[in-house]
Amino acid sequence: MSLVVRYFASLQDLVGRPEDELAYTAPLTVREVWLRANPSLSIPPNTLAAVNMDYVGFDGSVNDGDEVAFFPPVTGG
Amino acid sequence: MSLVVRYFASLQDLVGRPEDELAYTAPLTVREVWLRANPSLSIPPNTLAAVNMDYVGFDGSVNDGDEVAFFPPVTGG
Amino acid sequence: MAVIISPAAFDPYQALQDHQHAHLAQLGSVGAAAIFIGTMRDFNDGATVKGMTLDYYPGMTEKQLGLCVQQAQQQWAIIDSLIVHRVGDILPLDPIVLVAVWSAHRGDAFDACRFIMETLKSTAPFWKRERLASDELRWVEHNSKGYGAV
Amino acid sequence: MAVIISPAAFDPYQALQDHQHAHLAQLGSVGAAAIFIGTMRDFNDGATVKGMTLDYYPGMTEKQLGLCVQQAQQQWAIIDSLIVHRVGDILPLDPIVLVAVWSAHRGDAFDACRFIMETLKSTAPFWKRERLASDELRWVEHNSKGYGAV
Repeated sequence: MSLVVRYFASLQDLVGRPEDELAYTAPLTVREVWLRANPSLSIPPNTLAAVNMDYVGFDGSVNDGDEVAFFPPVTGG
Repeated sequence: MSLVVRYFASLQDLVGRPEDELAYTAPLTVREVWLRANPSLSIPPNTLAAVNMDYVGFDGSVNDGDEVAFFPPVTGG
Repeated sequence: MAVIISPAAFDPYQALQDHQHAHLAQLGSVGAAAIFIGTMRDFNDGATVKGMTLDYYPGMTEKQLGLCVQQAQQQWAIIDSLIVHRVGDILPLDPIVLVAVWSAHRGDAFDACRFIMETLKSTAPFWKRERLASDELRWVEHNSKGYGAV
Repeated sequence: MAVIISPAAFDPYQALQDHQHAHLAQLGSVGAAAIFIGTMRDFNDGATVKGMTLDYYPGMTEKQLGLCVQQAQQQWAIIDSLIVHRVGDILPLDPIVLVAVWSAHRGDAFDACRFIMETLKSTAPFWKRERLASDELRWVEHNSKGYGAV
């Protein structure tokens, strides 16, 4: 199974890349997706997460083919 | 001493004229101004009063040369 | 802080553009504008309305509108404001009133715009007389609270 | 219920005029429009700002803006709405965001416009990066509550 993991704004600067392709076998939570993709980097405070463009908590689970995104607080408007 | 008394909107229709000139000698309240100008007509409910274009209560007093106005609830906007 | 009472039909977006160009074009401190436009509907209080005449009290209307703005300025940080209000004969779909408030921040703009609009509706001496489909004339007796359901 | 995300500068009054002419020109049921325009200031958080880049998440941004409108429709009687939001490179005094709500009654228009604006600010994935007078780039870290004093 595989996921796309995307990073936006200051979080993209922090991880140093816009996205990852992540292959996995056992079910993962959103938090575990981050840990797999960034094993040496803890999740910055106030980070938001989305799965398939809907907001989710870090304990939410992901499915094969999902797009998981991490980004800082939004500042539009 | 004298006053101008003005009527607007449905109140102008009711009294049948746009304004009165009122001569008087002793101090008057706004309510007494109405009674002098319209002795046979009680003040319709919800009538508003202004003296010199500021809202006043019916117990407010008037001075020589004042413009007193009576009108129904406002419906602008 | 302009107040315009006008017997002529007006395009609110044109009025806003003109005011902005004349007074706010170089103002980098403006972060927010909150605007309200009231338009004549073709239906009111259970009847089709063909037209409307808006009476006012020249002098007092301007004074009360000025007070609305002053009271708003005492409560919120306003950079500029514009009020335009039609009087005279009005047709359905015509704009009746425009209230705009410019501020550094959105909270001030939103609150002040709404305050001015509500205060205008309860204190500015305007009176509407509707011409119904039957050609009957009817004074509008009071303003609504502003919600469809109330 | 239009949502436009645009890398091009826009005139909010022109956008309103165009939308009104295209969608609302014959609609006698509209009694109220509440509009908010957010503009780029030349000063923020203690520093002069020369410019700004607005990033977004294509797809999610549109989805979340659609949800803002849907949630507003569930709470208030909305006839139509328009959201325009800039992305990309922005200069001081440029309009950033436009939110407009048309309704029969003013309470619905005011409440829904403000709700959409606040919900947009807290949920729509846009991120501002400011270019300061020193040419330093700085991510804006969070949105304010919208009042000058807070």
